[in-house]
Amino acid sequence: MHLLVCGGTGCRASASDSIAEKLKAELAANNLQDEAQVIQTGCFGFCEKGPIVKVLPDNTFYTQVKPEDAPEIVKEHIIKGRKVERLLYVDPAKKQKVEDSKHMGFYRKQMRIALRNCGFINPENIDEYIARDGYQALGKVLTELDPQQTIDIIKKSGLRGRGGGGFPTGIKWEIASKNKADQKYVVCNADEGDPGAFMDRSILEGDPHSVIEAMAICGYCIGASKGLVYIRAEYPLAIQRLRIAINQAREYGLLGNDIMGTGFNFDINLRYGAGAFVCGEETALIHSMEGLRGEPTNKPPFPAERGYMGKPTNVNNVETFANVPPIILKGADWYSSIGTEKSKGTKVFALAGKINNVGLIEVPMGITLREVIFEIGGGIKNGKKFKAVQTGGPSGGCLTEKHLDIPIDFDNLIAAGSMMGSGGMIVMDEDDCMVSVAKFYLDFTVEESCGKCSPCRIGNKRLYELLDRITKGEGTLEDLDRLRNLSHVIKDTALCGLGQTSPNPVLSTLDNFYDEYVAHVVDKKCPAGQCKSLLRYVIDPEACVGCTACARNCPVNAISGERKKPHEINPDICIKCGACYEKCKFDAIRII
Amino acid sequence: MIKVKSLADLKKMRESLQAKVDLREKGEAAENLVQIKVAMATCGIASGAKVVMDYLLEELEKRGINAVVTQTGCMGYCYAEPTIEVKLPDADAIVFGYVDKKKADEIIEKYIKNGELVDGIIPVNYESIDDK
Amino acid sequence: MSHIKLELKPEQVAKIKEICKSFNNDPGELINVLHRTQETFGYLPAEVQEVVAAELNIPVAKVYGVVTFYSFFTMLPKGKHPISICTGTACYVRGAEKVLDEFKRILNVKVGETTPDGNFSLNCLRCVGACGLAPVVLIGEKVYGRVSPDGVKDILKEYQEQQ
Amino acid sequence: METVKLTIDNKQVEVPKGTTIYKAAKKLGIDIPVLCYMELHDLGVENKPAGCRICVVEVEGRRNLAPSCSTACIEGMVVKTHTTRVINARRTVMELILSDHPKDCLTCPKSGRCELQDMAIKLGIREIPGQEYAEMSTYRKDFSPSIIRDVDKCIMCRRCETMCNEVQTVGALSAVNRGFMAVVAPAFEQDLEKSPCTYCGQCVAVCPTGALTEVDHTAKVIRAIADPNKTVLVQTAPAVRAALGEEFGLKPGTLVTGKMVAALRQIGFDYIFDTDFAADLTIMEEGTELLDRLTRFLDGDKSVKLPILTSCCPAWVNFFEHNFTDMLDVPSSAKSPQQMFGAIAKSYFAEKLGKKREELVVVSVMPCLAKKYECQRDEFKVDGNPDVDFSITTRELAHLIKEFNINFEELPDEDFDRPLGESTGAAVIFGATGGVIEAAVRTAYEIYTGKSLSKIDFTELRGMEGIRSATIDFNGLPINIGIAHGLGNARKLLEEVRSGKANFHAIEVMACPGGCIGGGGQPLHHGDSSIIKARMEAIYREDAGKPIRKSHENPYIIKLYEEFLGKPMSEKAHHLLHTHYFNKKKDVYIK
Repeated sequence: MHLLVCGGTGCRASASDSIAEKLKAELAANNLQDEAQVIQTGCFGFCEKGPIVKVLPDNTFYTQVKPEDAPEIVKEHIIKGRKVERLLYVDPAKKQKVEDSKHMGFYRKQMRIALRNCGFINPENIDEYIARDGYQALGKVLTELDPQQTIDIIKKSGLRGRGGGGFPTGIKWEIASKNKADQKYVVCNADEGDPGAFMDRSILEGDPHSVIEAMAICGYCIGASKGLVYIRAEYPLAIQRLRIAINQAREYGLLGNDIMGTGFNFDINLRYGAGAFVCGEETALIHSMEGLRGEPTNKPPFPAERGYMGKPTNVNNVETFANVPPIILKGADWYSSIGTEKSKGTKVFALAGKINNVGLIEVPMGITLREVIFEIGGGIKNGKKFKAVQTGGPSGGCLTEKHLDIPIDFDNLIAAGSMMGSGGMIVMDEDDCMVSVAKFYLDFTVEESCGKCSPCRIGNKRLYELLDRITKGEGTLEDLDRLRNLSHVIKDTALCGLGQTSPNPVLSTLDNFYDEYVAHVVDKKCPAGQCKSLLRYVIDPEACVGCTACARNCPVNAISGERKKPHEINPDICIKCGACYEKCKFDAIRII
Repeated sequence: MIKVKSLADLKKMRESLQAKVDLREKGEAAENLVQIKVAMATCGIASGAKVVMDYLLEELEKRGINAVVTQTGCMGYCYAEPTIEVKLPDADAIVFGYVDKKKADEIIEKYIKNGELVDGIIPVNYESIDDK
Repeated sequence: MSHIKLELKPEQVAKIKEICKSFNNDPGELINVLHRTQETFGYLPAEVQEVVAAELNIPVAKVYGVVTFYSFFTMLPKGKHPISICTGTACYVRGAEKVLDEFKRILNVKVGETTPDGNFSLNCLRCVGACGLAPVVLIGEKVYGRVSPDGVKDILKEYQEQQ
Repeated sequence: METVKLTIDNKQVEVPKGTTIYKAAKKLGIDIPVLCYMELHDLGVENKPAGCRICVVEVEGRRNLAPSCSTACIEGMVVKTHTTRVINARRTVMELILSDHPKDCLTCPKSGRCELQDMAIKLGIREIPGQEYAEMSTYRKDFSPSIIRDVDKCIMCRRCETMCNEVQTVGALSAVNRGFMAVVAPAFEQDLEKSPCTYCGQCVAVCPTGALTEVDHTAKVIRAIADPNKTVLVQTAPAVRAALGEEFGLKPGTLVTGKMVAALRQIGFDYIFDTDFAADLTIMEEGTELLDRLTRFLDGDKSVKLPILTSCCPAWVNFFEHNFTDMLDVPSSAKSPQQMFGAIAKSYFAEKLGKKREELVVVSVMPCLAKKYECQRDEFKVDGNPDVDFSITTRELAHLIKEFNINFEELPDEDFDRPLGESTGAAVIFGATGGVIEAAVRTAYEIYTGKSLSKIDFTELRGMEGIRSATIDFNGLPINIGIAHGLGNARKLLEEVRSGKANFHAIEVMACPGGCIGGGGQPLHHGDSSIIKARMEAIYREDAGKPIRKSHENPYIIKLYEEFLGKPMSEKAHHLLHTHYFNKKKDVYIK
């Protein structure tokens, strides 16, 4: 038997270490150390109910275990084979105790469709993909379905674009299929530029064939024989694996002419991005593929009408494509049974920031942020307090405590002032200053703005300047009004998606953390203690013993005082380097 | 060169490939064939997955263990990279996190040789597409 | 913008021509051509752009317009060991700025600059997608994860000792 | 034609499918303010990057505001052009643009004719919030011989880029950099002088702000006039008289030849001459060269280069020196009228005056910016002394007239001085596309056939189409003539010639759309191409009214040959009136 003790950060904080010790001691005391072993594991992702102990092989799942429960677990469960009822997990919905953790709802939180093969197959071996039903979907559409029937399946499945906008994929394909032209193109947008999002990279690195197969299916539907993958040059491994995959597919005759003897021709080439976030926008992406500056153009005309080289072009992102083959094989009804009314299927998120289980997760639409952050993500690092989660990258917004129980889907996130974006989720804790976070994103947008339209080129710069002033304590209440007006005008007038969404981090922090802004401009204080200009180092005369360590280490001689008497910091000289704070052994330096 | 000339071709191919995998899993050498997958996406490689993979290949051979080591994509546990999945015959696959050479050695010696679990297991917490 | 002058040798010109030709001298392949050229030369000085423009039959102003649009392209030679600090969001919230400051302090250069000995150049980039390891630093191709300001000195030592 | 019906500001309108909201509104008499947008209808040029976002309007059911310049009307669309939301957005965007724009309006060369200034007035901008701490994007200033680039004032309307690349295919300018520092500039942000710029000035002609302006020589001209030791001659190009009036509020197409002469005399020039005289001279030389090549060709001389290309346009000369370096011996070797005038003035006329060339200052008034560069070319100097000292534009002349406190409208009509002020109708039409070749045909025909033309007007050579061709019957010999205006059209035509697809005997090329009347030094048309058309009509009106309409009949030209040059293409003529061309293609293959 094995006793698995969760060694995740959350459980450790709640004494899982000593539980393990106790269990080991108890087993030894009963001379059972050969019968059962205690193993510390990684996070179970269920920190809310931690510490967790799981008993194998019977999959018993004990929650909120305390060190003093160890004797009972050993005596009852290990020796007598009776489960400790009071520690069993209770299903909140059914109000029933769960004996076998395989039946726990928790384990259904994640569901892998787009990531179905990631971590399972060798991405550099097409045989492993084929063994897992690879290219069956392509074969099915080519031999059993006509393009419109295939489009109907995608439409019926409710699949929406995973790149940010959430446009229904089937409708997009249908439009492109109806535009007549001698040549059309299928483009895969793999220019994943949101900082903190890496799901497309993971799919291309872990399961490149799924994208190739889906592009071919799309080509068949819209009547295109050429596919292009626009991929970030910053992803060398993904490029390499995709190249290998394309070559293997060509060798097998799954790309090229007369695929599977059906007369359908399709081949794929790669185009590299070169470090421009705006190229995630489809018109900019197309210009970039044409060898031009990646500047967006006004839509309409949409790429489905006039895209790459002026021809009808269908652009989808990596994750969208990765969903296509399972939909074809398992049917539209299967797919649409997952998710919420208007957002079907699953979504891959990249969990990052101040969260324990940084990682890539795939969850059904409709899951709440709370489940994602506290259950799958294992809660906040170092036991800090959750403050906000940023979704949608630089185009998204910061969601707070009050949004934790909203079911995540395209429309709910927009209603909450953020957006799905490509699926980055950056978790922030109480130490993060929301004005600084907004400034961070604006810094990004200013750098990544293409410069074509004035609201984005100049407006975002001005937003950044305003935020910078606020973090330096130079802002005024009027500045907050200006921030808001400017943000609304930029959203209203900017040319492309980048500009139209760039003020979202400002607006959402203004909405959700207005007090924090006010603290910066009125009280000239940064509640999170992040804004250097607003910090003040002082010495607590009660705690100071006059050891002079601070004065000796101050690089600008801002500290004075007699030996063995309380010292003082001259705020006019202090450069807030924090050297005194680190040197003081008596915790006498305060940051206010 | 193999060419897939029709859907029937492809289906046949899938079956034989699956059979091959089955053979690998349940065939003659089933009692002692160990399957190991190393997550080799960017994060994994950056945290040393390649070193671990090389080590495993070398050591398993040296220690006379009949094993197949393959690379695979991201398993999603970025916080615990490098991660590897070990599947012993007649057992569920288990994912280990934070694997370095030392850990790999421990996994070989304790888990692979004796079926003893070791610290650092990552509980798999998702449903695969095949479950539904 | 300052530009390093470079006199092209005939074989260098031949190399650029060869790259352009491998893309059929197609102006639509400009970005791929520039990628390959930068791989070869390490950077894209004015003269190189002139040759690319002539070969692809497009105005050199347009080539320059493209080079200055994409942050991946540079007209300045990089250091022997190019250092890139990821300043993506995940790295930012996990303290990338402090790591960057430490690099700046130790090397005494600003972002975008190269040390006088040509050993290190310092740059920022946005998200290499290794957010699980935040904050992340790249030196050449090598990725360093979970870098703390204190660890910067040790990382640099690896390269300084190679001298 | 398929049409759509929509409502704009509560008014119904029906427009062809694909029409933009901006144009549909215009049809209703609603003038939506636009800044970056520019359409030169008669030239088929449209610049609509949808970048400035001033023209935004509210469209019912749409999440954000729509740029009216580039949003097509849809059936049933409901558009509002001046809601509070729109007005606030427009004003805020304008404040943003101005926050990154220098505020030196008082001394800006564009002041008073600046579209950005006009927009600020129209939108009632009184202050720019946060200006004190707003960073501005700044760049190095670029002074070329013809054009000043002060791109701190660039608002990224991209009009210059469109003209330079799409219309002229010169490719000197491109959008460069990204974001806040994005701007239009030559490669490597070097000076225009180091670029393939032809100085056609079309960028200057369309720039809405002071970012692109001409190099101003008026101060130098005034100083020369004030110098008692200098005799100052002025020559005026044919296209100037058809446009100068616009600067004084006169209707486009008003001819102001007499008033212009009077004004120049009041300013204090010693001799008021006419470039038209030199145009007639050009015809004598170029026409003779054409006939010479033609006769040799017909005689079977394989070395003869045909077609002959006109060479009076300096931007065109610059263009082929950069782009058609394999064809440098194809254009006529005849100098441009400006330079022929300078050469004759500083030789023949100086002799007549009994003065040394250094004592003469030749000023030209041109519709052109490339002329400023042309008169500085080394081959047009004798011991460092240029044949033409200063070239000023139509706009600069207007400035001078205003500065000299002259009431232009009230001026009497006066006549040019003799001998270099006499000209024919053939010279006047040099100002419009097709005019040079028509003038050449008038003379060449009569010389070749020995017959007098029954019909002087060759309407088949006139018009606004970019590339035109016609065959003129030279008494049984069909002469194929090609005409291109706009350098992009010239490139197309020349590429056909190079590839052997086209078979012409003579081709006229003018760099600017419409010819010199649409030159980069003319009063700004602000995107209204009907102005260029009106100027063209004026040019042909002037020709029709001239007593002599063929260059070879100009009595002073005849006299010039008798007294000084001998005959066309004589050795002296060759020395003074002909030139050669240089390969200016940048040699990128440096060792």
